[in-house]
Amino acid sequence: MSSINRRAQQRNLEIISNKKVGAYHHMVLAAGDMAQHCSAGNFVAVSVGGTGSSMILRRAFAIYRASDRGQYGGTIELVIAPQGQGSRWLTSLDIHDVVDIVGPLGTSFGIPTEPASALLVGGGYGSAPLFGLAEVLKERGCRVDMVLGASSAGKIYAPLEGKRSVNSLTITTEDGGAGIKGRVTQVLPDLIEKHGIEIIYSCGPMPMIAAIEEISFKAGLVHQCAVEEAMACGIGICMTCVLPVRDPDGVIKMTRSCIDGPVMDGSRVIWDSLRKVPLGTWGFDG
Amino acid sequence: MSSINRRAQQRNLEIISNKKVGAYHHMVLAAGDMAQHCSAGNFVAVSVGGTGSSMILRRAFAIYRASDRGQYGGTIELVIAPQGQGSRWLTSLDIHDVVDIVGPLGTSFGIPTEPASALLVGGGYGSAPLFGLAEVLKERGCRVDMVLGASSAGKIYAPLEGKRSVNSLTITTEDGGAGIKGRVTQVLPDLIEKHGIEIIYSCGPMPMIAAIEEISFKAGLVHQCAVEEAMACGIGICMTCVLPVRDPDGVIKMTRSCIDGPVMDGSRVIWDSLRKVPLGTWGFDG
Amino acid sequence: MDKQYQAFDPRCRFGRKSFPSPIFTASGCAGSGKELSQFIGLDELGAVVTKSISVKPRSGRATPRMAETPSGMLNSIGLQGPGIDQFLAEDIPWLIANDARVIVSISGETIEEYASLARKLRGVPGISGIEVNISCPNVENRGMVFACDPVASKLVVESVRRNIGGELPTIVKLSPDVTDLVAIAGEVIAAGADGLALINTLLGMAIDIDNMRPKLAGMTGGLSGPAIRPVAVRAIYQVHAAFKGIPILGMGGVASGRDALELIMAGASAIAVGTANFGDPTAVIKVKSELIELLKERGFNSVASAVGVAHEK
Amino acid sequence: MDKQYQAFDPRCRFGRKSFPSPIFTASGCAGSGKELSQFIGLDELGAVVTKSISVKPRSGRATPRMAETPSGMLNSIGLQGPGIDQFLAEDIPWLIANDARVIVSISGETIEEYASLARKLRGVPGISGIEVNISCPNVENRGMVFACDPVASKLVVESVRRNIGGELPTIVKLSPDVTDLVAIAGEVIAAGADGLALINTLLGMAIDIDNMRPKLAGMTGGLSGPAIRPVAVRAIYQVHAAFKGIPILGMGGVASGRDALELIMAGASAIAVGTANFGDPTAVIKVKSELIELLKERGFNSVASAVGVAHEK
Ligand SMILES: Cc1cc2nc3c(=O)[nH]c(=O)nc-3n(C[C@H](O)[C@H](O)[C@H](O)COP(=O)(O)OP(=O)(O)OC[C@H]3O[C@@H](n4cnc5c(N)ncnc54)[C@H](O)[C@@H]3O)c2cc1C
Ligand SMILES: Cc1cc2nc3c(=O)[nH]c(=O)nc-3n(C[C@H](O)[C@H](O)[C@H](O)COP(=O)(O)OP(=O)(O)OC[C@H]3O[C@@H](n4cnc5c(N)ncnc54)[C@H](O)[C@@H]3O)c2cc1C
Ligand SMILES: Cc1cc2nc3c(=O)[nH]c(=O)nc-3n(C[C@H](O)[C@H](O)[C@H](O)COP(=O)(O)O)c2cc1C
Ligand SMILES: Cc1cc2nc3c(=O)[nH]c(=O)nc-3n(C[C@H](O)[C@H](O)[C@H](O)COP(=O)(O)O)c2cc1C
Ligand code: FES
Ligand code: FES
Repeated sequence: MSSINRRAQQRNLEIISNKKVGAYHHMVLAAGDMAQHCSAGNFVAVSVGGTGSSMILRRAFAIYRASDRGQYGGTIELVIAPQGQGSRWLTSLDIHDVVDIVGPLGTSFGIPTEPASALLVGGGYGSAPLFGLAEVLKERGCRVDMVLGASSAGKIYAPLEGKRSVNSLTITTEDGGAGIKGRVTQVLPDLIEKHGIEIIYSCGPMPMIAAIEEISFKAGLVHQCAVEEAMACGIGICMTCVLPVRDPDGVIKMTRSCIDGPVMDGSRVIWDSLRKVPLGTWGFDG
Repeated sequence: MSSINRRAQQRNLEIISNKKVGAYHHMVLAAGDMAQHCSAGNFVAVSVGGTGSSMILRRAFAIYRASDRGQYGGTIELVIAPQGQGSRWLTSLDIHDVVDIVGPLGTSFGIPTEPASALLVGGGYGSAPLFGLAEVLKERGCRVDMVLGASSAGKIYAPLEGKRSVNSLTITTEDGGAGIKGRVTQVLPDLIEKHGIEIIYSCGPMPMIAAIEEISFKAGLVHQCAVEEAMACGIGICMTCVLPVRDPDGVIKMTRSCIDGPVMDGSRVIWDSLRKVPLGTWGFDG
Repeated sequence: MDKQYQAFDPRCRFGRKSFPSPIFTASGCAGSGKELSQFIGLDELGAVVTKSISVKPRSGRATPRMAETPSGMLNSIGLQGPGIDQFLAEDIPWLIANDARVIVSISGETIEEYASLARKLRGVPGISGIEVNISCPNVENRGMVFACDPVASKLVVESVRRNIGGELPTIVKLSPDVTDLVAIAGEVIAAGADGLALINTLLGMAIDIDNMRPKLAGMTGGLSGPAIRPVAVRAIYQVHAAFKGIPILGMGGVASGRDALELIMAGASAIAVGTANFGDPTAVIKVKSELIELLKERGFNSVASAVGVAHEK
Repeated sequence: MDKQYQAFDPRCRFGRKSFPSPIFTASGCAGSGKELSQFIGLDELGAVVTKSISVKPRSGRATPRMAETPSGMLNSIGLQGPGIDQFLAEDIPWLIANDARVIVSISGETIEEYASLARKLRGVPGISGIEVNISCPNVENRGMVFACDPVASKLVVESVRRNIGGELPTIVKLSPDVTDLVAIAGEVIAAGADGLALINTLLGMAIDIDNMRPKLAGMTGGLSGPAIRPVAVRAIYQVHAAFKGIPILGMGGVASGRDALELIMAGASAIAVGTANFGDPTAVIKVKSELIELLKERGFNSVASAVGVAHEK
């Protein structure tokens, strides 16, 4: 039985900054000691809408950065795309407003024990957890190259201080508004060869991750990805957030991405059966 | 067929003041030309909870004052008791927040064509519409005496400027915390006699109005009361806000308090059948 | 032809009648029409569906008649109304004079009452259809609601069809509170319904924990509003899947163009807006313009072409 | 004795078992118990009602398995679970070791599967009851849900009772999606149910208006959360009115002590919290303490004394 992140807590956190950056909002929360328990790849589950809201489920957000020192004590930072009702409510909040947060949740990116050459690939707000990861990898002596892609320039989230922690940053946009016109996957093979990449970390839309896994597999690399499935609870009790994953014994199981993820071994996910139950899955009954 | 207040409009109004006064909040809204259409006794229907709220129905509030001049153009003032979810949301709003309001709605207090001696009786926030009424009556040369009652002192709403427009003000509280200990009805017979009252205006809880009607009937007076029934729409389309009222032809009908009220002739309401359908009501089928 | 110059066709059709807009008011949620006309032009609606009218005047139930619930409300009005004669003398002429198309909703306590209402409506000039509200207790069968009983439902519809003639479309309004909605839909279609109205309210209750009694004088009431939309979508989807050719007037929690489109994609040919009118007197107009915008954005050039698209593979 | 010194009795009873708290977790809404135990002490609950367990392991349905709706959500998990054997080997011992009382929810596709689950559970040490989830498709009868069919419901309960023995209380969980809930309740009570669980989810659907398909992979799903509370209150009220002696585990949209009290006053002897756990992992604890506070404020000195008070005149 897998289990929930043991450091998870429920807390009311005060917003200390909420700024629009391109298509996103960068939000900083005074998180006290919650911050020191966060690892790159973890997420938080945020209650939205306030009292009397018709939205009854939490929303998951990747932790962009967590820092346990500074003026406000520990802080947690999020990068939020105002998409639907919940995220729009959240991004409309003011400084000093308080949000109900459960975190840190989920698995985190595994860090190589020996220095290695790592490629970090993010799509849209999927870049968020990669900057914290880059810092950790650099501290461990890794080479870190980064590729960020989005449909347009405004949807690339790449703050200055983030850029400092990588050896190279390649940007792709589908409309060509910034960097190379196209998708992240177009530039990966060259970068892998050029920088002698040994491990890929990815976060972004599921089709992007699936395409990265294909490249990673062909190149014989390790691929750690942060997946995103619709989550009702974020803490492992609802069984909505599953995807088909091959376990170490080779058995395919519908696996919860909130507690056995979001960070998973890309080679174990059955990418061609996403949103399906593949034939042969344990307990397959359809 | 009775019909909705012809001056009703739907508008987004800005809050220009929201102050706690005793147990209530006094709220001022920039109302533009809506203000000039309001008469004493009218109410507004306010949308509560904001986008994504689980509260789907408007809340009715008596118009405390409406003024069509001043720094902000026209203004409408409300006196709101934070009771349940909707009123608490409303009273928690800040200056410059905007509320969706439909108004003015409902009937207004009838004004005597000749100067008369009037007694205004309010219970709790029921005092709200009486101050505006008092001003109008004074302008018409009436003598105006007022009685306000509540369970405790904090629930008496009687602002200074309001007091100026009445000849006398009597206060009763059930706990004796202010004025006379007891209920408004205890002091009415004496006041009626002392001031030669010819007409009673009342607003407050339904049992209070019923008791006033009994006194008024015995004394042979005219009694205009503002009733309060749970309203889903406020504009006459849902049929939830009815009470049994005898029409001019003597027929008892379940009558909408939002468009044939809130101000009604107290002698026409079948007070002993409130919340019932009295035998003999038109279309009685039970 | 350039998409933006292509005319958009908002019409819908029930039986022999075509309606110029897909947005209607739901029965019992627009007063007599007059009240709402202060906020919206009634001619902008597909039709006003009147409150359900009975043979005799009805006082309706005692109060409280409503309770707000999360994203919904309960009501127990008890079909208060003036009876068919006064209704035909006063409400109908006013509506017609004010350019509203009118669908008359009828309710009875016996099959004969439905027949008699149909006879009175047959030949009334200016009305565009009948909605048969069968969510009423059948006094001849221990008060069991007609809509819960396939046989009684069928008998009501047959008798209405016999008495109304072939001109006026007969739309039958079903209750979702049944084990097998598709079976009941099948019965009323076999009995001659030209269309179905889905869904009526769900039976619900709320209790006041302070006075420790049901909040409504009538104890139970009908649950409506956004809370029930998923039930409406399911009901419409199931019935449309079973009877593709029968137009459905969809309703249940529609408060925006997105909601309306959801019901249309499930299989509704037109939409009635009920409870949302209470929260916003101009709701129908907003729903209509939002809906048409959303349809155009998705490349539809008519409402009809979006009906039931969620069924396609 | 002064009211504030009077001990408050929070217990409830199903069959031969007494539970120290009236607040349970609802089936399928607490994972294996382990996940929630990080936020709350499981021993504070009346019991953990497990997710419904099947004879064999089940993968459950494809995703998306959920959609948020106004004040509610739809789910279509498809009873994903490890099967009874692994469940008895792993989940149950963990729960017992962690001081949780356990009610095992069972689900089958045939009457024989229910019987076989009951046999496996008979004599398992440490469990406090069985909840029979009959909202499952009956493969022997064209997939018609057991709970929609009085005869099938009765047969399931009879076979469970026969196999489980008299020790463990058998609580039968009913679906509100039926024409006559009281009739079905009557059947399962006659078949030997010690208690009823009311209500399971309502069948609903949501459509994604962008990709124009149902939001759930399983097309329809179960509607839960505050949106359905009025239906739960009504169902509990009706069934309690008809069968005063049968304890009801009430559920459906409970997210606060006030909600719990509403269901108790309608006739529930205990309350299960489902969807609210997703929005707030400590929901059960808040519901419990708020409920007890509200009861005390109203002068009740036990949960039992408030059960069904809304029925009194
Ligand atoms: C592990 C994880 C990490 C995430 N990290 C971020 C992040 O860093 N920044 C960010 O902006 N968003 C992130 N999201 C998406 C976020 O949780 C919300 O789903 C998104 O903000 C849309 O919610 P809404 O309330 O605005 O939309 P609504 O339309 O109101 O959402 C309705 C429901 O659908 C679900 N839903 C809608 N879109 C998605 C989606 N793309 N993925 C999963 N569920 C969805 C919502 O969670 C909600 O339950 C993450 C999601 C997951 C699962
Ligand atoms: C004509 C009229 C004038 C009013 N004037 C005022 C006023 O000047 N100041 C003021 O504070 N309040 C006034 N009210 C009461 C007000 O409309 C709300 O009912 C009250 O604020 C409670 O709403 P809530 O959202 O806080 O409570 P909730 O418990 O959330 O309300 C739930 C539902 O019950 C209804 N309801 C609850 N209590 C009452 C009540 N006492 N009367 C009618 N419906 C009720 C609400 O309107 C709402 O639909 C008036 C009501 C009416 C009908
Ligand atoms: C106050 C009220 C009164 C209603 N009266 C009727 C009625 O007279 N006849 C009828 O068929 N349906 C009646 N209904 C049901 C609505 O027409 C509609 O089917 C239901 O409310 C669902 O739609 P909604 O969620 O948009 O309100 C009434 C609903 C409400 C809320
Ligand atoms: C995600 C989810 C899974 C559920 N799984 C089960 C189940 O396995 N067995 C069962 O009897 N009920 C199941 N239910 C129904 C709940 O136990 C409960 O009856 C229903 O959700 C109403 O309560 P609520 O509104 O508090 O959630 C499930 C509900 C949800 C939301
Ligand atoms: S989100 Fe609930 S189990 Fe993963
Ligand atoms: S409040 Fe709707 S008719 Fe009066």
